[in-house]
Amino acid sequence: MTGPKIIFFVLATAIVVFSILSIASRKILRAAIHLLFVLVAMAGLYYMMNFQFLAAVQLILYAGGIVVLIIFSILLTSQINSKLDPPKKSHLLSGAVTAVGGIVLATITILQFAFKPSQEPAISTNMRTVGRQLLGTDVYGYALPFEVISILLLAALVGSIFIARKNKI
Amino acid sequence: MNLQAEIPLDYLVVLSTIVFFIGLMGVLIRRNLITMLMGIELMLNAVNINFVAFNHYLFPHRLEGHFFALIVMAIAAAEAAIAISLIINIYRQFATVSVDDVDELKH
Amino acid sequence: MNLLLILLIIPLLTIVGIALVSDITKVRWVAAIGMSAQLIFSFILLYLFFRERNSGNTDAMLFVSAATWYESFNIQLKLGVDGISVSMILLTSIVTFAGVFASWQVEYLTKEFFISLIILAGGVFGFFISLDLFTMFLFYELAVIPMYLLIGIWGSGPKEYSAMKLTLMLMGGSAILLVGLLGLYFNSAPGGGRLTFDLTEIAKISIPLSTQLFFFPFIFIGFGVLGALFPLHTWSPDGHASAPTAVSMLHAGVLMKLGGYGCFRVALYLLPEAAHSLAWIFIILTTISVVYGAFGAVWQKDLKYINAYSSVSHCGLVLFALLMMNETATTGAILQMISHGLMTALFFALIGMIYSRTHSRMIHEMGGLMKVIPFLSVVYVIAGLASLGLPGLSGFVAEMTIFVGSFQHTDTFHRMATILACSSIVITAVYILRVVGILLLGPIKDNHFLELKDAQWFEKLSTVTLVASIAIIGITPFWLSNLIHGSLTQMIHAITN
Amino acid sequence: MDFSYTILILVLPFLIFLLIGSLGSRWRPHLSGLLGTSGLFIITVLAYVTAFNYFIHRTGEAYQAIEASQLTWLSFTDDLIIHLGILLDPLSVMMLVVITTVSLMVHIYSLGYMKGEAGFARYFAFLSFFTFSMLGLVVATNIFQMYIFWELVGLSSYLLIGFYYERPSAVAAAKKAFIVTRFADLGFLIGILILSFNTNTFDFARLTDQHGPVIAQPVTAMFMGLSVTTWAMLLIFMGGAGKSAMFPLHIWLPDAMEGPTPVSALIHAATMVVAGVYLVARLFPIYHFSSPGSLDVIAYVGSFTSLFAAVIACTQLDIKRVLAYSTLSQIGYMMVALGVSGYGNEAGLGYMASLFHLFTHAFFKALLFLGAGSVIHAVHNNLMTEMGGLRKYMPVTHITFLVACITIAGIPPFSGFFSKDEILVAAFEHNKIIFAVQWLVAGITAFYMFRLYFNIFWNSNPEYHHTPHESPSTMTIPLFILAVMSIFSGFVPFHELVTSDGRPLATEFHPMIAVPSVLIALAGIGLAAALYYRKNSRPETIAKSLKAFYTMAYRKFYVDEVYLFVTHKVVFQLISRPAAWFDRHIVDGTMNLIGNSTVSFSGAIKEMQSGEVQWYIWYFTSGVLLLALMILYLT
Amino acid sequence: MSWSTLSIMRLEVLLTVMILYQLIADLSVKENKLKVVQATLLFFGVITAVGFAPSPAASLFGNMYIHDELRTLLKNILNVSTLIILLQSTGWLNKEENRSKTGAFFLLLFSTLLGMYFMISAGDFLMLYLGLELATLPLTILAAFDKKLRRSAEAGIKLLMSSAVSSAVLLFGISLLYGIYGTLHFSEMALLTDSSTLSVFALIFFMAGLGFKLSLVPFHLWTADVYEGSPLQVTSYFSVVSKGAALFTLMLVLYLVFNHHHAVWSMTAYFLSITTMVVGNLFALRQKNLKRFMAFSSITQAGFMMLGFVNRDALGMNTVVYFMLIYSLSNLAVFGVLSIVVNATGKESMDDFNGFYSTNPRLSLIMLLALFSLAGIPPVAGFFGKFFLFTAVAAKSMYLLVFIAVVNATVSLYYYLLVVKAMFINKNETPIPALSSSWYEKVALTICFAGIVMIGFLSVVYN
Repeated sequence: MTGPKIIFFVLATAIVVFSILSIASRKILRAAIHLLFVLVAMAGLYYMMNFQFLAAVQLILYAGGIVVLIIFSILLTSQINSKLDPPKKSHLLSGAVTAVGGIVLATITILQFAFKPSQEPAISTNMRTVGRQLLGTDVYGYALPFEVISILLLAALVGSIFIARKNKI
Repeated sequence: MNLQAEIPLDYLVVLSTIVFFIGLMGVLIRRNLITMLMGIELMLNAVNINFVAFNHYLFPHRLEGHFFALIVMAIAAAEAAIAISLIINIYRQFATVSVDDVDELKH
Repeated sequence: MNLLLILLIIPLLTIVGIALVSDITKVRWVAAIGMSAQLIFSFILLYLFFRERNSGNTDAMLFVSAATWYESFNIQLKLGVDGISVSMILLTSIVTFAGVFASWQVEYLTKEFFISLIILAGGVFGFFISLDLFTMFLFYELAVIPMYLLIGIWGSGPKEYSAMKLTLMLMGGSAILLVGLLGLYFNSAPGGGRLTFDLTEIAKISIPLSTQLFFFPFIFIGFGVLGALFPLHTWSPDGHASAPTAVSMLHAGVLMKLGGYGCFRVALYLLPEAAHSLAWIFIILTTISVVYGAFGAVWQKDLKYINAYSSVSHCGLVLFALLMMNETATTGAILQMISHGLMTALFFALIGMIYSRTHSRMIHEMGGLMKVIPFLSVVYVIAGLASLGLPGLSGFVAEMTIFVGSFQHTDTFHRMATILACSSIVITAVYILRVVGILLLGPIKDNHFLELKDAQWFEKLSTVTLVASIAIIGITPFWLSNLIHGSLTQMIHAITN
Repeated sequence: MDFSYTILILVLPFLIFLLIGSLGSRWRPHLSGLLGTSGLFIITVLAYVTAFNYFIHRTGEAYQAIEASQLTWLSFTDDLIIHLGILLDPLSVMMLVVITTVSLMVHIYSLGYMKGEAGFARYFAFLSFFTFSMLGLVVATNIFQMYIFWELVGLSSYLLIGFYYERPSAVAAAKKAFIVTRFADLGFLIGILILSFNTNTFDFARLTDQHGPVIAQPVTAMFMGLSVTTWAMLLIFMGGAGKSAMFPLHIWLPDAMEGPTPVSALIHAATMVVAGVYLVARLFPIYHFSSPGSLDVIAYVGSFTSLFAAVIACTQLDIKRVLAYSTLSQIGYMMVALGVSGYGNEAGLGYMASLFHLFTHAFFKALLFLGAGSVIHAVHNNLMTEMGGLRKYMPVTHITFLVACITIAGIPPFSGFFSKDEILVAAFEHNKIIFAVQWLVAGITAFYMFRLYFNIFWNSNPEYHHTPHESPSTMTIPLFILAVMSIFSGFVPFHELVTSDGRPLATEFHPMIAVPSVLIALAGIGLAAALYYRKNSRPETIAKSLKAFYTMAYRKFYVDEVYLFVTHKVVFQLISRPAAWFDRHIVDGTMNLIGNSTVSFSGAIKEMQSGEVQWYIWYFTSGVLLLALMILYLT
Repeated sequence: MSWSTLSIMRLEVLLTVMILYQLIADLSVKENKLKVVQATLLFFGVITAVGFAPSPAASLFGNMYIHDELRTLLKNILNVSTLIILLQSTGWLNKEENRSKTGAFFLLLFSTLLGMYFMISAGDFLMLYLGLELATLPLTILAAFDKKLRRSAEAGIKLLMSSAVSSAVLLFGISLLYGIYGTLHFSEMALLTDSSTLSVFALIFFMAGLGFKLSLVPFHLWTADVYEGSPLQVTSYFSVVSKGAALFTLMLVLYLVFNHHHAVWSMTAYFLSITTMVVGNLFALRQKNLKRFMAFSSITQAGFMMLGFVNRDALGMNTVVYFMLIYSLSNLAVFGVLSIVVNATGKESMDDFNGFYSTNPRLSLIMLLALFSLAGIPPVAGFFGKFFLFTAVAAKSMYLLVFIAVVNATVSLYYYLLVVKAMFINKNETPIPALSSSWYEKVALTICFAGIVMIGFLSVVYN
């Protein structure tokens, strides 16, 4: 039982347990916190796979951004310590069937498959390469998506403002 | 630190699968729009695990999965923003965020 | 420039003309002139056809012209006529002509009425002159769809229901037909080479029997629905009952003929082996519809229903004769199409005119009309006599040709069926004379009838045209039967071998 | 000898019909009458000329059939072709004479009888039309032409019976006549189909050529135990039986008396009703050679009908009906004669006799009807109980009527005697039973005819509303002419002219048969005189004494009721009504059911669109999974 | 970034400029937005025109962006449709309460259109996904655009939730594909032929993601609600442009990338088309609200489109595109008439259209033709579209499928005729008053009308 293994299992269990909690807990704010834990644990996973940059983004964007947004919205829309009414039986049942069925089906098919690693040498994932590729326009350069994302974010921004702002109808 | 030696890929993929469907479960059963949103976030993250894992384990010679994960995060953020604005909009119109009450359009 | 195109252009121009002019009388006259031109041209076509034949041209199809339309599907706009199509065209133009005058008094949305009416007619003309299955199908549907509006808007009684039912059943039929046509298309080049929708091309190749057996029912039933094939005839009574006069005329007179024509041209001609092995089923069905339609008519009380059922019976006779697949019977079938077309059109025209006077179609509410509206009554009697197959009128010629032809069949089953079918002539006599007796003869039922006016000029024109055609065919049938027979020989030869 | 002018015999009446039919309503009525009559006069002359020319030119010792003219009307196949033509042979020529004569008489008579009727022009148009179609029938060169005119005759009969179309009874009678005969014609048609299918020809020439293929090599195919030819010939006879009102297809004839009386004289006594006889005579060789069995059937049917009708005639009160039934019985005689006849010279006696009787019968029966018409015209009533003692008021009618009665009773030397005598001879040689029946019938005939006669002209006269008077000369002249003909037509050398094979045949007088028949006739007359010469109670007592039988006979043995049952109960109630119902509710119902069930189904699944987004998502995801599962399973 | 790059990506670039222009205009121009609207229309007209200018095929950004004739054609179809929608939406935008929204409306609309461009000319799954999201997320806002309407808000949230899940599913599929093929680039993927069950599994997930936008049964349930809830213009945008983009993308990916899996996807198309046609029909039968009605009608039509996918040959592809083109025009014609009516009266129920012909003959005539075209009645274009689709299916001799399809076509005729009945046959005391349509709307309708009538006869269009 080496270190990484232990860490991985810790993270994995954390992820599963907390995600279950986050969809199960009847205190909405608590659910949000559970979600936060899941996200953080995932950042840990990324870090273990040498994707420091990604891990960082995960922490900043998700933990720092989305969860906060969610919590704000919670505060805007509902009382924190009021218990949410439990899910309907029908929903619970059908949802469970689907989810479990999905897990089984997916897992079986995935485990049947032997993934074929490529033989080419790995490239380092330090900030330099990441940065260069992120703005590269040639093969495996991600300038175009980067630009498009900007437009998407712009649209999202305008849209959210448009919807959320109160004054004008 | 290198995970390949220690943990087989399947673990990660299965993990992501589980998380994915847990998220789906959340979407399906929770009656609060915001918690549904959380479920969706879970699903997206599960997918991210896949991308990253594949990239790390199988195709380390490029960063496709890595960047895809990055993009997904960005989009998730945008999605969340829009979602929340819409939820607030709903809250204004229906004075609730319970999804069961948002069923005036039907049949 | 093919002269058959004129048959399409004239209606088109007429429609445009109608669309342009404004007030009702102008609309009527434009329609009348257009359709008269069509009628005249049909006669010219007949003349040209005879001249061509007499000059020794023995091609199966005359005036053929083909223009590629959809290259990739090898769809062509291929036109051409033989004796059969010419006679059908003649029928169509006569009935349309009469129809225009019969609907002279349409007041509500006159413009739209005539436009849809002429679209219908145009579709029929297109159907009869096209030799390409695709265009054929196109015109087929084009002819069917205006019925919905025509019945729905200008109809009477439960018109929405009838219109919807009629349209859906006919369109369903054409849908089934479509499957068959596509099947033909994809088997049209068994030895490789280009697939084609071209009738004459497909006729040349021999499709494997199994394929034929698979597609024959689709095509035959598809067309059969329009030919009022039992038990898919039920659109006909309701549809006819609700339709306005001219529409019933065109529909029963012409549109239903598309069914028989298609059954012959496509189903039997292109899939002969299958036809031979499956004929018995449909012979049974058609025999049923011949007798059963007649019996159904005996019990009806509404004039239009009576006529609708008698149409079922007569059109059943058409399909019946076609299935005998010998020259005489088929000639009879075509003759029957024409004769039935004319006389049923006449019937509906008269019913419309009587209805416009007495405001009733229930035979028991009327009586003694012979005294008050002698002209219409006499014409009605003539129509009735034609319908019960009296010599000297077209019905006799057609039915006798059918019976003699069918009885020439060497198989006892077919001859027995023929005898059954023959028995319909008695039943026909029963219901026709019943109507004549109740409706026209006897004492005058209602004193309001005393003020009734007899036919006006346009009504006379409309009815006389039809009566004249019926009588001419009935008294001098040989030219028509030769016209048809001449074109049949090759096709029948192809079918039987 | 060129007979091409005979075409006029057909064309003229048709033209007259068109002329009067189209314009008659515009003219002054009697103009149409004159036109029709004069036209017919020309035709009659033509007919006589034709007959004369034909009979004096005998090539060889047998008359040959001549096709005067021929045109192709419609060709079904290369062999089966309908020609319209004129066939002249002794038979058809004889018919020409009969038809034109009687028709002319009736035309003249009608000028007086129908005066002032509403549809005067229409009446004459119809008469010409009938004459046209009847002539066309008799000169037909092939069986299909015959069928065509057969139908046309039926139509004109329909039109003339229903002449008073505002009278429901007339309409009903016309309808009945048409439909019954139509039903018989169905048999005729099928017979033609079978015959033509086997022989592959319509032409009489080829059909009846006894050395030709048709008769020489008959088709041996059997169907249900009978040879197909027998089937064909029986079915054709069915057609004839329909027109000639043989039992059981006779029911339309008595009702047909609803028509104007001259019409009854022309169509339902002299000409049309004998078309059946003509038909059988026309096809006689085939009957005789190919299916002798059917000849026996004809004989028995004829014999039964004659007896049956005679019995009924004794009980009827409506004088026209009495005459109608007597017509039936006389036609029965003719049928018998054909049935018992053989072919060729002496054997063909019956054939000759039959047509001879047809010939004479035409005249005296026409005479009877016209006389009755004149009586009715005077009395305005059909019932003999309302008549009596008319001899004083209308002498001409009385005398002529008496002549006719004597003739039909078969008292020598009047024509009826000769023809009937020949028939009895033929029957005697062939079949004793039938002979016995016919002999008896002869007596009954004499009885009911004189019952009629005495009741009308003697007996006690009831009080008339206004005193009857003799009819105008337009009516009495034809009576007179016909009377003359009925007396003398017996002396026509018929046996030399119209015979089965065209050769003359020698006939000798058979006292063994003639005497008894005359005796029984006299007996009948005597009985009638005893009962009806003066008004007395004997008829009632007799009627009472055999009540059941009397009422049965009076009710025409309930045949009408049977027909009524068949038509109304069976055809209408038991077939048509269920058929109509079935169509509405089963066939159409199925169609509607398909539509409605679709709609209701769509209503049933509408909860799928519940409006709750979570369910949408659930459908989505489980849909994906199911799809994946399915595809994975299938690949 | 060279000039050639710009010229190749001209549509995208121009559209981006347009978006920025909208942003600026919205902030700067306060009053008389009409000018902005006109300018936008003009500008977009130019873009559309530019789209037709020929240009060489090329692929940029390391095959992330592919540009060729076919894709240009597809984009042009989208452009034309969008242009028509814009023309039709002028009336709506000029309403008082919408004046302030124009900027946002255009911005969101064009960004979605941009997203669709990228979907179509995506060279790898990253761009595809990105384009998809860019085409979806702003649409959710547009669905909720009528802020004062509850149903609009509901439509927005429903669309967002379900589309988010669907895109997650799609992503899951993509991620697995990535794991299997080791690349996300179409060009490289097309070379690899892996037929493992996992790849099938992933492919299904991917198709489901697009099937959602295409609203195939059972991924369709959002459609009706969103169509009904959204503003009319947005609805027609959904039903035509967004659907079209999804269809084209699916088509490109399946034909170009997963050609070796054609057995799988043609079978999937087989089932999906059946379920879609049937369910769409069954629901459309009962609809009274015309927007909802059109939703189900468009679902059915999507089912017909899937028929084309049964045939993997060029024939299938051509017929699908051809059908989509005709479908767009017909649908736009219907929505054009609807928008005129709705803007003027706010009536969108079928019964409100009773006696429509008596007051507005022209409009109802166009409506009639459009509906016939949707139903596939000659001589209007729809007939040809359907006929060729069926031909494509029959070419694979799947006559059972053809039969089911034609039966469904007949059923669909039923409810289209219901609308016709309402307009032409039913009487109405208070019919919709005679409406005057603006110049823009006239142009839009004329284009549709001409298209519907002519296309069938001009075989060049197909070729």
